[in-house]
Amino acid sequence: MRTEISARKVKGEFLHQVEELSGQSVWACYQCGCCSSGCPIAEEMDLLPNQVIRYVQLGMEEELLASKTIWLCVSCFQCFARCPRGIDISKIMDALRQMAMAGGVDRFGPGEIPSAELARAPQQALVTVVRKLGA
Amino acid sequence: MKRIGVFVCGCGINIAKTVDVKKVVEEIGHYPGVVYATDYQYMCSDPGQKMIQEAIEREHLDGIIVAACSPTLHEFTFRRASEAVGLNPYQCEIANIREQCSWVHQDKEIATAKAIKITKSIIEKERLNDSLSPISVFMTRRALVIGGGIAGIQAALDIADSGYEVILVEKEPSIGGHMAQLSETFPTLDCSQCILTPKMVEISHHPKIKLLAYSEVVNVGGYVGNFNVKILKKPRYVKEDLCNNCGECFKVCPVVVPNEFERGLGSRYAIYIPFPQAVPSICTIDADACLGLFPLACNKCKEVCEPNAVDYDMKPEIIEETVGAIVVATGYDLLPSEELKEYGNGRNPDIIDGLHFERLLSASGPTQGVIRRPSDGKVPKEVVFVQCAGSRDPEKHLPYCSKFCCMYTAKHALLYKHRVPDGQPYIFYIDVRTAGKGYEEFYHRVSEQEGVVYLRGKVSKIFQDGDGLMVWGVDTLTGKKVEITADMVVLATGAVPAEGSKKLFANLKLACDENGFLSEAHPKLRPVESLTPGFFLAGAAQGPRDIPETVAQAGGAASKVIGMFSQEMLLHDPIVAVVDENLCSGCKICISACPYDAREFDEEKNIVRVNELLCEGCGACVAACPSGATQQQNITDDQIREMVKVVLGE
Amino acid sequence: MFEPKIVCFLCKWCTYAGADLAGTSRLEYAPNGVNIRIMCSSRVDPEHILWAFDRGADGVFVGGCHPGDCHYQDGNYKTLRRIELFQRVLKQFGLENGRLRLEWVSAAEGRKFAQLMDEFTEQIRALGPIKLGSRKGGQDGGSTKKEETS
Amino acid sequence: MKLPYYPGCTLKDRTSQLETTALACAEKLDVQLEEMPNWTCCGGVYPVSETKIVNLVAPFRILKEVQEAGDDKLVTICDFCYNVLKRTNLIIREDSVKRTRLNLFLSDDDRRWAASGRRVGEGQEYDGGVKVLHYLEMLRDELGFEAVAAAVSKPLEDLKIAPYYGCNLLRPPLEMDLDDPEDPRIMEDFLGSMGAQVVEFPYRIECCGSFLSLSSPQIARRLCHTILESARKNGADAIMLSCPMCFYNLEQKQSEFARHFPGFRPMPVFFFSQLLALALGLDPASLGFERNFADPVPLLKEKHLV
Ligand SMILES: Cc1cc2nc3c(=O)[nH]c(=O)nc-3n(C[C@H](O)[C@H](O)[C@H](O)COP(=O)(O)OP(=O)(O)OC[C@H]3O[C@@H](n4cnc5c(N)ncnc54)[C@H](O)[C@@H]3O)c2cc1C
Ligand SMILES: Cc1cc2nc3c(=O)[nH]c(=O)nc-3n(C[C@H](O)[C@H](O)[C@H](O)COP(=O)(O)OP(=O)(O)OC[C@H]3O[C@@H](n4cnc5c(N)ncnc54)[C@H](O)[C@@H]3O)c2cc1C
Ligand code: SF4
Ligand code: SF4
Ligand code: SF4
Ligand code: SF4
Ligand code: SF4
Ligand code: SF4
Ligand code: SF4
Ligand code: SF4
Repeated sequence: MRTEISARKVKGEFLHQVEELSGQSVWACYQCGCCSSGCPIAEEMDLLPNQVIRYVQLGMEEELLASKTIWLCVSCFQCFARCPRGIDISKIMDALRQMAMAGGVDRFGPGEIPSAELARAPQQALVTVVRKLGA
Repeated sequence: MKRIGVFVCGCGINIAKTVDVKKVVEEIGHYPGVVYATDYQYMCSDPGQKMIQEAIEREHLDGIIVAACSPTLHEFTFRRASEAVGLNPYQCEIANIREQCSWVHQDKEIATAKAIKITKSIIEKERLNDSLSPISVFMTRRALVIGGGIAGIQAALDIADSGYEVILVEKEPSIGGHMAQLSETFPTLDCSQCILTPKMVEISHHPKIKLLAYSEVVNVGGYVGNFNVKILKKPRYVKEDLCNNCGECFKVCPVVVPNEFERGLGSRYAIYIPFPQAVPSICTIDADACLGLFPLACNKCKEVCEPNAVDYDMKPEIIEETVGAIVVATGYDLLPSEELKEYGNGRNPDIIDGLHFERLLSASGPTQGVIRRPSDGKVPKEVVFVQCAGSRDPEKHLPYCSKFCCMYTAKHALLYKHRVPDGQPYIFYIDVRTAGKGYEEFYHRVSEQEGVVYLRGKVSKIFQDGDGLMVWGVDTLTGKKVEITADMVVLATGAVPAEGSKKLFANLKLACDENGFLSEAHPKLRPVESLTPGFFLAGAAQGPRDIPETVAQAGGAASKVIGMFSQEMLLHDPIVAVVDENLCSGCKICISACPYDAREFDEEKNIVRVNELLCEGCGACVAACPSGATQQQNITDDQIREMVKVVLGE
Repeated sequence: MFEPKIVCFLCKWCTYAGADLAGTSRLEYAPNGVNIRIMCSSRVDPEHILWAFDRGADGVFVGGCHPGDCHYQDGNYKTLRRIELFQRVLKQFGLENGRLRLEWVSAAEGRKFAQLMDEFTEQIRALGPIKLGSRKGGQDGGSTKKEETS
Repeated sequence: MKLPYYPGCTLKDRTSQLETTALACAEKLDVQLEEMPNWTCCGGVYPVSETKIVNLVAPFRILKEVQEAGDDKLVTICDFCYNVLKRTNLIIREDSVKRTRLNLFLSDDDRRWAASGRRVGEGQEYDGGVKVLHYLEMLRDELGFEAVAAAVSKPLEDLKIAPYYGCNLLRPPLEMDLDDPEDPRIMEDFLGSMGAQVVEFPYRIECCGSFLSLSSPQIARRLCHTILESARKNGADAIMLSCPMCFYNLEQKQSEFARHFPGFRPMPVFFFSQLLALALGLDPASLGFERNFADPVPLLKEKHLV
C-alpha cells in the first residue's frame, strides 16, 4: 500500500504534538543519519533514529507508535551529542512513548522485572526503567 | 534669487491622462522663483530636450525642474542636456509625477494637486542646491594582489597583461597556493602542476609584475585610487638575486623537518625549496628549524653556497608601495582534523584529510604517487572517504557546504581505484553536489564504472580497532547501521578562511560574513567587489570554490580593476557630507555613525573632517550630528525642512 | 471624510524604487502620502519627523531596505534604533505611535508599497487629526508593525 | 574544604561501597562532605518531556535547599543524580517560565510543610545559583589532581585501567559541560594522578545499555560484553567507572556472561572511589570488593596492591 502524504499529515496535529512535547524542531533534521550511525541500539531497532525523525516529519503516526524503536532508546544522548542540527532525539523518543502510552499502551511495569533483578538491581535502574517505559 | 524653470511632461497620455499638465504649469508658473514654466508631450525626446536647453539659455535659468518620470529613468538624460548648455548638472532636478503620481492615482483633481505638491517640493530643494562637480581623484594605476594561489596568479596576470603594474604579495616562500598541492583536477583530470606551473613561471618573468613572496601586507592606508601599502618582507636569509637553486646546500644541512607543502608526509631541510617548481625558485632558511642563526651554530650551507647567496644577517624589511586597487585572494585552509574529535582527533596517522591524499596521489609527492598509508607504508586495500567532515554542521563545526569536497572525493576515489585496482573505495555522503559542467557525468562515471561504493549517511565515529580503522556509519537507503574496517580513511574536511586572514581582513577593514569569508558588495550583481571601494575579491577567500570558478572570478576582479584604471580620473558623486567647522563641537558622534570610516578627527582643531573620497553619501552622520554641523551636499536639513513644508501645503 | 496628510521619507535604493515599481505596475493606492527621496533611511533625523508633525502632518512614513540589504551596510539598523527610541519621545508629546511607521520595502515590492500606503492612510484616518488635547497623555492608537516585532 | 553532598538513593543501598569509599577518601583529602539533610530522590532520569514540569520538582527542591542552607555548591557521586541535578539547575537558570512555575510550585509546598510542622522554606526564589559538581569534578576543579597526587601513598603503578565514562556523565555535552564529549580527559587525568596506567579504548564513551538490562537484558548484555572485550583487547586489567548503573550492567551482570558468551573471562570493575581509596592507602578490606562478581583482589595481589 502506498503511504499517503498530504498537508493534513505533514502539518498535522501529530507533528505539532511531538514538537510540543519534545521541544525539538523536527524539520531541522536533514536526514544525515549520524544519529543512527552512532546509536548503540540501532541494530536492534525496527526504525533507525533518523527514520523516526523522518516518520515524524511525514506525520506517520501509526507506524511510529507501533514501532519497537521508541521502547528501545535508552536516552544515552549519543545521537544528540553528534547531531549536526542539534536535535535531541531522545526527547522525541520520550514524546512518542508518552503519546503511545496515552493511547493505552502500557509497555513496562515493575511487575515485569524478574524478582532476581529486583533484589539486586540498583534503585536508580528500577526508577529509570519505570519512568522511561512505564506510564 | 535663483531663476528657476519648470518643464512639465505629459508623457503622451501617461501623465496627461490623470494629471492636468496645463494646470500644473499654471500653478507653478506663479510659484516664487519660477521664471519660466511650460509643458511638452515628450520631454525626453530630442525636441523636448532641445526646448529645455533653449529655455535655459534664453531665460538665463540657474536651475531647472523636469516634472516627469522617475529620476531613475531620465535624471541622467536631463542633467547631461543641461550641462551641454552650461548649466551645472546638479542644478537640474526631477519631480517624479509619473511613477509616483499619475500611474498610481485615478482622480484627476487629486493627482493634479499631488503633482503640484511634488513639483513644489523639488523646487524648494533646487532653490538651495549648490553647483557641484564630481569629485575627481587622481589615481595610481597600479594594483596590489594579496595571495598567490591560482586566484591571485590569474588576477595578477590579467591585470599585468593589460599593461598595468601589479605587486603580488604571497606569505609563503612560493606562490601556487593549494592548487600546487593537487595531483589531478576534476572533472577532466588534468595534472594540476602541468596547468599551473606555466602560469607561475609567467608571473616570475612578467615585466609588469613585482612578486613579493615570503611577505605579508601589514598595513593599508589611503583610499580607492591611492592606497598606501606597507608590506613586510620576511628574511629568507638567502639573497634572492644570487641563489641559483643549485641545491648544494640541501646536501649539507643537518636538520630534517616535516615539509608543510607535503602536509607533513614528506620532509625538507632547514634550508629548503618547498617543492621543485616553486616560484621564485630560491631557497629559504627556516629560522626556527635551523641549528642557530643567532648565534651562528652551523654555517654549513653558507660554506657550500657557491654564489654566496646565504646571508645570515638578513633583516625583515618593510616595503612601502602606492597602489590604486587591491585584489584580495588569500584563499582557504582546511579545518584542522584535531577539531574532528569523533573522527580520530587528528591523532591517527591513517585518518588523513583531502590534501594529504592529494600529496599521496601526486607523482611528485612523498610516495611518488604510490598510495601508501602513513603509519606503515602499506598499500591500503579498503579505503573509506568521509564527505562533509565538519561541513554542514552548524552545531559543532561549519554551518556551510564547502562546495568542492563532493567533487574532490569522487576524484579521490577514482584516482585511488586507478592506482590500486584491487582496492575498494567507499564514500559516505549526505548529498552529492555536482553543480558544474561535466560534474554530474564525472560522478556517474565514478559511481557506475569505477566500482566506488557510495553509502548515504553521515559517519558517526572512527577509531583504531586492532590493525584496522573501524568506521561506524549508516546507509539510510537500506536503513541499516553499517560498519567498515578500513585500512585508511580520508576525511573531506571543510574549507575555512586561510590562516591569518581574520587579522588581515580586520586590518584592511574588509567586511566578512559570519564564517570569516570576505563579503561581496552584492551577492548577485557585484560578486567580485568588496563594499569598500577599491577592493576586489577573488577565489576561495570569498567562500569555498573550485578552480574553474576561482579563475572566472579572478578574471572578473581583474577586469574590474582594469575598468577602473582605464578611466581618466576616478569620479565620485559629490553629494558627500560636509562639516561646518564653526558649528562642530568635536563630539565625534558622527564618526561611529559612518559605515565607511570617512570621518576623521582633527586633534588640532578639535573638529571632525570628512574624507570626501571615502564618503558614500548615506547621510547617517548628518542625522547623528547633534549640532547640525554636518550636512549632506544638496540634501541638507534646510532643504528637507523646506520640502516637508511644501509637502504639507504651506 | 478626514484626509490625512502624510510625509514619506524613502531611501533611494529600495523603497523609492519599490514606489516606482508600484507605478510601473499601475497599482492604485491612496494619494495621501508625498514622497521625499533620500539616499538612505539613516539620513532621517528624528527632527525631520518632528518638523513634519509640527507643520501639520498626520502621519510620517519611513521606508528603507530590508535588514541585510542596506546599500550602506547597516544604515537601516541605525534607522531602526533611532525610530524605536523616537517612538517613545513621540509618546511624550502625546502622539500615538501609530502615526510614525518604519517599514522595509525592497525595490521588488511595489505591491507591498501600495498596500502599505493604503493601510497607513487608513490607520491614520482611524486615529483622526492630531488633537491638541492628545498632545498630553493621549492614548495609544493603532499598532505599528514595529511594535509587534519589538 | 567543606561542601554539601547529595548521595541519592542507590548509594545508600545497592552500591553503598561507592559512597563509603568516596566519603572515606574525601576525609583523607581533607574535604568535608556533609550530607544534606532532608534529601529526596532526584527522580533518576532527567525528565526530557517538555511538558511534564512536575517531574522537575524533586531535583528543584534539592537544589533550593542547598541554596537556602547558604551553600553554592553541591557534590554528587552517582552519574544519574549528577545528570538530573545539573540539567535541572541549568533549566532553572535559563528558562524563566519554568523557574517561576517551579518556584510557585514549591511555595505551595512550603506551606504544606509548614502545616505539617516540619520545616518552613524561606519562600525565597531559587535562581539556579548552585553549582552542581560530580565528585570527580570536585577533585579536578576544587581540589586539583595535583593535590590528589600528593596525597597518594600507594601508587597504582602496574595497574592497567581502562576508564569508562558511559553516557550520563558527559552527555548531553552542552548541558553537562564536564569535559569534551568525544575525547574526555577527566578520568584519564584522575588515573594519572594515582600513578595508574591508563588504557584508552574506543568504547569508553559508548552506552552500557542503561535500564535496558531490566527491560531488554540481551541488548544490554551484548553492549557490555563488547565494552569489556574491547577494554581487554586494548590491554586493560580492569575497568574503572563512576556510575552505579554501569557497575550493575558491566560488573554484576557478568555473572550471566559465561552462559551467553562462551569463553568469556570475568574482568574486574572498580568504582573510581575504590581505586582512590587504594591509592590513598585505605584498608583494602574495607572497600567492598566482596560485592563484586569479578573479584579484583587476585589482580590487586598480583600487582602488590594488597
Ligand atoms: C583536497 C582538495 C582537492 C581539490 N581538488 C580540486 C580539483 O580537482 N579541481 C578543482 O577545480 N578544485 C579543487 N580543489 C579546490 C582548489 O584547491 C581551490 O579552488 C583553489 O585552490 C582556490 O584557489 P585560491 O587561489 O582562491 O586559494 P589558495 O589556493 O588557498 O591560495 C591562496 C594563496 O594566498 C596565500 N595567502 C593566504 N593568506 C595570505 C596573506 N595574509 N598574505 C599573503 N598571502 C596569503 C596562501 O599562501 C596561498 O598561496 C581542491 C581542494 C582540496 C582541498
Ligand atoms: C526557474 C528559474 C529560476 C531561477 N532562479 C534563480 C535565482 O533565484 N537566483 C539565481 O542566481 N539564478 C536563478 N536562475 C538562473 C538565472 O536565470 C540565470 O543565471 C541567468 O538568467 C543567466 O543569465 P544569462 O544572461 O547568461 O542568460 P539569459 O537570462 O538566458 O539571457 C540570454 C539573453 O540572450 C538572448 N539571446 C539568446 N540567443 C540570442 C541570439 N542568437 N542573438 C541575440 N540574443 C540572443 C536571449 O533572448 C536573452 O535575452 C533561475 C533560472 C530558472 C530557470
Ligand atoms: S543526526 Fe540529527 S540531522 Fe542527522 S538524521 Fe539524525 S536527527 Fe537528523
Ligand atoms: S539516545 Fe536513543 S536514539 Fe539516541 S543514540 Fe542513545 S539509544 Fe540511540
Ligand atoms: S521624460 Fe519621462 S515622462 Fe517624459 S516623455 Fe520621457 S519617459 Fe515620459
Ligand atoms: S642557497 Fe646557494 S647553495 Fe643553496 S640552492 Fe641557492 S645557490 Fe645553491
Ligand atoms: S646553517 Fe641552518 S640551514 Fe644552514 S646548513 Fe646549518 S642548519 Fe641548515
Ligand atoms: S561539497 Fe559535498 S562533501 Fe563538501 S560540504 Fe558540500 S555536500 Fe559536503
Ligand atoms: S554621509 Fe555617510 S559615508 Fe559620508 S561621512 Fe556621513 S556617514 Fe560617512
Ligand atoms: S557629530 Fe557633528 S558636532 Fe559632533 S563631531 Fe561630528 S560633525 Fe562635529
